[in-house]
Amino acid sequence: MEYVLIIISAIFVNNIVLNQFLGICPFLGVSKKISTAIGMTGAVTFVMVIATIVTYLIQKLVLDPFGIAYLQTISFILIIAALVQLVEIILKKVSPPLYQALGVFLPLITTNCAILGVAIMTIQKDFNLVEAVVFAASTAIGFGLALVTFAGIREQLDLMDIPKGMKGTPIALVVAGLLALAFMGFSGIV
Amino acid sequence: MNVISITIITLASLGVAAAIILYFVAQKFKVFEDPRIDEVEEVLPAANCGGCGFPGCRAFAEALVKADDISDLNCPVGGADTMSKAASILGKKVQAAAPTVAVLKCNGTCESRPRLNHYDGAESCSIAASLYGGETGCSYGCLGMGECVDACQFNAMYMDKETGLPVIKEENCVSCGACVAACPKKIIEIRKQGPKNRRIYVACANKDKGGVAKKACSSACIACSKCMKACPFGAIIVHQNVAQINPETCRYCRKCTPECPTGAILEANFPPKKEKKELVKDKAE
Amino acid sequence: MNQWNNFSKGFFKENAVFTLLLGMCPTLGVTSSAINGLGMGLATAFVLTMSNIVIALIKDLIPDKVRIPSFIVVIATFVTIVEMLMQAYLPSLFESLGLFIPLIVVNCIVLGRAEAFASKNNAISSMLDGLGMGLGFAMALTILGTFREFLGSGKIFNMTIFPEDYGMLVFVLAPGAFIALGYLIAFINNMKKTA
Amino acid sequence: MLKTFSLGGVHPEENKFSAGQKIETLEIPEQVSVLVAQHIGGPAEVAVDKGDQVKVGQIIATAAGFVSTNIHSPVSGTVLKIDTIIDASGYRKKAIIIKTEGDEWEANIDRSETLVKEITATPQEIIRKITNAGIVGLGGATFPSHVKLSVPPGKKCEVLILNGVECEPYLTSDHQLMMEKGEEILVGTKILMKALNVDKAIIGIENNKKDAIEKMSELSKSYDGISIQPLKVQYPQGGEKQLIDACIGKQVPSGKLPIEVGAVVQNTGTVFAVYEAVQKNKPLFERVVTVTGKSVKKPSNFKARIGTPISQLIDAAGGLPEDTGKIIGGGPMMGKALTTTDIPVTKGSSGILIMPEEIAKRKPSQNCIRCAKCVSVCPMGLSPYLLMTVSEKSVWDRAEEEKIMDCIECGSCSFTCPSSRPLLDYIRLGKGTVGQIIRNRTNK
Amino acid sequence: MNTLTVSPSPHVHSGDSVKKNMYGVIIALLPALAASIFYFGIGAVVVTITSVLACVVFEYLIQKYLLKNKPSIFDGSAALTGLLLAFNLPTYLPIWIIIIGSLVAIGIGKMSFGGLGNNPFNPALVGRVFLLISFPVQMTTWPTPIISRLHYFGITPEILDATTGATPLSILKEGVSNGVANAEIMQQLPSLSELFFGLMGGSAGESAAAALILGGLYLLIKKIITWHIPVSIIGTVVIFTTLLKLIHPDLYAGPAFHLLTGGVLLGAIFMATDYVTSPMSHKGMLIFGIGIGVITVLIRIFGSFPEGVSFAILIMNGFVPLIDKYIKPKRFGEVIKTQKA
Repeated sequence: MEYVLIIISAIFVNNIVLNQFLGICPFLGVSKKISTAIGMTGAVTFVMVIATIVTYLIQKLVLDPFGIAYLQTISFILIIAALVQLVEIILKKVSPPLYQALGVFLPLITTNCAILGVAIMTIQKDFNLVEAVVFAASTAIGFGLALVTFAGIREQLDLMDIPKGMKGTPIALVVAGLLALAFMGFSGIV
Repeated sequence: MNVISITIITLASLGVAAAIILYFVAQKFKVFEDPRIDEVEEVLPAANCGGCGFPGCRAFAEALVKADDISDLNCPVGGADTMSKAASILGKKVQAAAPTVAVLKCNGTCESRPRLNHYDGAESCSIAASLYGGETGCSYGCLGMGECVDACQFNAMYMDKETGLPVIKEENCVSCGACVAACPKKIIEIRKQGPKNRRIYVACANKDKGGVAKKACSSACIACSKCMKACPFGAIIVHQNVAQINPETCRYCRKCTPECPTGAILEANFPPKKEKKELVKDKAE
Repeated sequence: MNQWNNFSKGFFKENAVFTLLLGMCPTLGVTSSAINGLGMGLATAFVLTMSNIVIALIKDLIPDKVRIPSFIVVIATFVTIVEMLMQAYLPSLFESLGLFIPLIVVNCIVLGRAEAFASKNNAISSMLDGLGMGLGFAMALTILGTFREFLGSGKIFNMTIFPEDYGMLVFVLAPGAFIALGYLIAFINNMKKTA
Repeated sequence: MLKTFSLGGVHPEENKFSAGQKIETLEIPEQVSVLVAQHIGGPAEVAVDKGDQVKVGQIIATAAGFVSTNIHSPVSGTVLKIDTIIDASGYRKKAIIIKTEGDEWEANIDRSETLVKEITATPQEIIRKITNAGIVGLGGATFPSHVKLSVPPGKKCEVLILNGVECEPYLTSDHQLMMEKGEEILVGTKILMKALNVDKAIIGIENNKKDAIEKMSELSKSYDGISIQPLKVQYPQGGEKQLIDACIGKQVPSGKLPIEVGAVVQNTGTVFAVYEAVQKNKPLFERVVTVTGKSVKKPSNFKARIGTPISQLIDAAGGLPEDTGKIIGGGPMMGKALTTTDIPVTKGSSGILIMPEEIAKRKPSQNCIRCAKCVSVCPMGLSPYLLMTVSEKSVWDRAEEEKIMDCIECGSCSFTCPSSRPLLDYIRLGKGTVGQIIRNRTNK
Repeated sequence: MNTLTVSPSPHVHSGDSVKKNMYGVIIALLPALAASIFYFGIGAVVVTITSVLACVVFEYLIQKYLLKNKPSIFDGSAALTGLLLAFNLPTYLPIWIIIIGSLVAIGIGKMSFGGLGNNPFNPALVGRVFLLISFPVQMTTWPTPIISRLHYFGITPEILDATTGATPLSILKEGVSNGVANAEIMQQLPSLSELFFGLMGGSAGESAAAALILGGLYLLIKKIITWHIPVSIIGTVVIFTTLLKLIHPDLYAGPAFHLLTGGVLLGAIFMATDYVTSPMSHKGMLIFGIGIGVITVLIRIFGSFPEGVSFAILIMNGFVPLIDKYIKPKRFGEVIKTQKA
């Protein structure tokens, strides 16, 4: 039951993008097409889960025992940066079309605050390893849900005549706002 | 001391571990991509207009890098300047292509072409053209709904409300050919800019016989061949009931223009006629 | 003149938030009040300036291949310093900014400026660039924070303008952040077009 | 039980003003303009010269290739010239212009009205006669009939379906033909059944022609294997795929021909022409044309020679009304708006519809309100709103993905749109462009 | 003779128009409006007039001065948005809040996207939810029917206590969270027949089930809406709540109660069926409706908001583009393909 609560909370109630304001850059950047949004979700999920596991282990096995918790930020970001580069290299070889589609945003996963944010939140919330993994995965799914829904709306808006002043980022932000408004309905479920 | 050393050791070992893993993975999954593509793309205008015949500047850059001989490839937007830059990156030579500009091969204004019916379909030249010949008797001329203007990315065209025809702003035109592709009647031509930007061309595309064409439009080419006879350089031919001036052989003598009974031959950017007559007189004297 | 330009471009012409659309997460996340916006903006400005200086100084020592990780380490160091300082001297602000303080490290502007400017220019220019960009960012956050605080609770920097009952709570919450920023950017875009 | 097709459809006002009007034979015009392209496929090649004397029924242009047909002289007289004239497409097309002198027919044509029931010709002979007689689909599509009758190897025709639906509002030519020449149509059906080697034929007739259903049912009792299927009034039931679905409940797969489900569809008018060609040796040079409209004085059904200018038909129906705003060749849903009244009758002219000015003009187009009415009326199950938008924005790959090529251009979407959007205009444009893209791709 | 008009086919039109549809929905809302005025009196009138007027005026101003389009306020869509917004507001709401709601509905919900047809979210609901979150106190102060008929602007403060009450759903929610036994709560609630005729506290237009159903039938007969969305929403709510009732009869209220309260009918018949923000295919509509039903019940049972229809519709509005992209109408000729495969 606890896991269910974590999952529902991470996906709907405390949605990482719509409620926590993390991962906004890719949310606004890679959401022009549904297909790239799905690809990005995959990449983020992968990196997020792995990063959470590795940073969790580092925190528990290295930083805490040595009493150097203040190195959290530096060491976490190092690991994440390395991981992202790993994914980038592998993706470039294994699936060039996906690599092309995600383009510049793969390196940006490094600076995707959602990844680092989740890694830090896991430590703050004092999860055990399994909970951490569940939390990371469902947060990524929540990210994906918001991203893909958002991409769907943007794809549709692309075919419509949006007023000149609102085109591009402004209308995207308004849509995100309204989506967040709708998702507020889930508040209190957990 | 201890804290500092632990800090340093931890960070260093983390960094080293990451570096080693990355190095091996990078070796294993190496993908080669020609770095020159990026360099060439950098010098292209990034208009992605498709004027070069490729689906965007990146594709054109790839084509340039791959091609052994880039003399056929030309970026009309950037012109000779861009091409020479690109060529220098690739260490290849480029031939200067003559600058070109779009011209409209129709002078059927509202006045010269009486309207015979009223079009009530969707505002689109292509739709009207696939439906029928047009609101006037000329089924070759401009339909006047400005699809070419919409296609132009460079703000080089506008619709003249008086004449109902599009006007090309030469100073903005980069001759990318988007309007040519957009026009369902194919009455826009990419033509050599000519010396001092001067051009002589036939502003008509009507392939009907003279009588029919004349009835439909008072400024139509009626294929009377007078211009052909007047041309001392044989630059004019009449093909399918329309006169055509070959820009390669035309010497800009302007003898054909006054011969045309319907005024279908247009001159661009020449000094006013009077001056020219004086010049002729001067020479005669 | 050139140096002035390095400094001033961050305010309007290349404003990180309104023009370049970078650093969206803290922009939206912490601007529920003007003071939070200002605090976050200044913290970012500090990190940006310091890391720009350091990177400009050490840029020749770092091999090209590992420059990004090295930049990140430099940035992370300053972020940790800010974190510690704030925790010690401004505990209430630290509390309300929470997670977003360590997340300065992944703010796209910081790394973006390091990569685009500091790694190519000298220390003085880089410092001015970082300061300008950072203060521009702080300005944007303060504007947005003021806007949201005003609409949301009728206050500006905690000074009551109209009774809180009339405030639209939604502007303090997530949806209001997105919507307010959306219209702010639309407004600025239109200003730019007419200017 | 009334059957109908399974998806979509609309029911426009029927306005069959000319229903019940006996088919009148129109006076032979003084001069005819016979277009050489009156069918889908390559234009026929002109086989006469200026000054030649021709008889009624003489071939004046020969088929150029398999998908093409012969064209016969509709009058006797002298060929004045071969020139271009404006046709229904609004463009100038090549035509043979003949001045009428007398009414002398080719000798082998049987001009009597007697019914010839016995079918002596072999299947091969039947197809040859149909080919020679230049018969095309008379419902408006003008697809050469002999091509349709040539079942491709490996396929088997199981049922012949006759289209007596006439789902277009206003038009009544097929209806009247069934009322007056029912017996001939049934013999024609038998001929086609023999040619196709099938023993089952269904004549689909919409329920707004109760008299025709009764009459044909009565007559068909003496013809084996022919049954009448009354159908619910629903446009576009006359569409080939819709009619097959309505009559035998099978759906032709996307991009395939009716023979895929074992069906061949012919229009009743075409079947009558087949009867005349096979039993009477009479080639296709005249047809029944409805002239109708809200303000037309005398809505009528005429038997007119091909090449007659439509102005003559309009005059015979009481002249062009004062308030004319639009003249349509064909029905109001799929017909073509004409630019002049000098256009000649062709093999595909099923009717001339004269619309008053106030209903001829379209209402201004508004924003799409996504009411989904176009989706629910589309007989092909497409999303017209989306197809229009992607065509307008030139997103061709998306248009192809959304199966724009399945559109049958019935116009139900534009008809029903509350925002009066020109849906079909753009879809047709998109269909043309996507078709070109697909052809280019397959050619490569 | 006039110059002939030439246009592509078809040359006839059904005569249907945006106006007809919009006014059709407005007509269908009239019985509910009448019921609302009957129960809530002046308050209902004030709220409705303010909201409709404000929406129309805002739309006109935005079109004229910001978008510089030809104003199209007479197509009835702005008035409809205003009416629907009013139906979702308590009749005690101060005028300035109603005006803010109208501005949000029209300005943010609709005109930011370019006007009618472009908005992904239902404008009236955007306005409503915006207000609900911004002004939680005012938005949940419900007048008691009939007693409060003559009261607006707090004219008679001494009997104010008698004039405000909670909605049945909030009573239920409150009760459950305070651990009051179900039977006891039930006694405080209006009877089912009272619910059916709207004798309960609540938003202006959502109470009278009978009037809403009447309007729904009108829409169905006029073919302005199809049955898919309302039936799937109502069906899902009924099935879901029946199941819950069967599992825990003490904890949950039955399906009839859920159906007749908290705007399920208003949402199912009038809000979710909004053309612009609902899916295009019938299959899509069913999915959309089921989604709304499920989310509504989830929010009611587990969430912090007592009703939830508005949120559920808005959330599903967000999914409409995805539904439209992946759920296509049944294509002609598809049947055979699947049979073969």
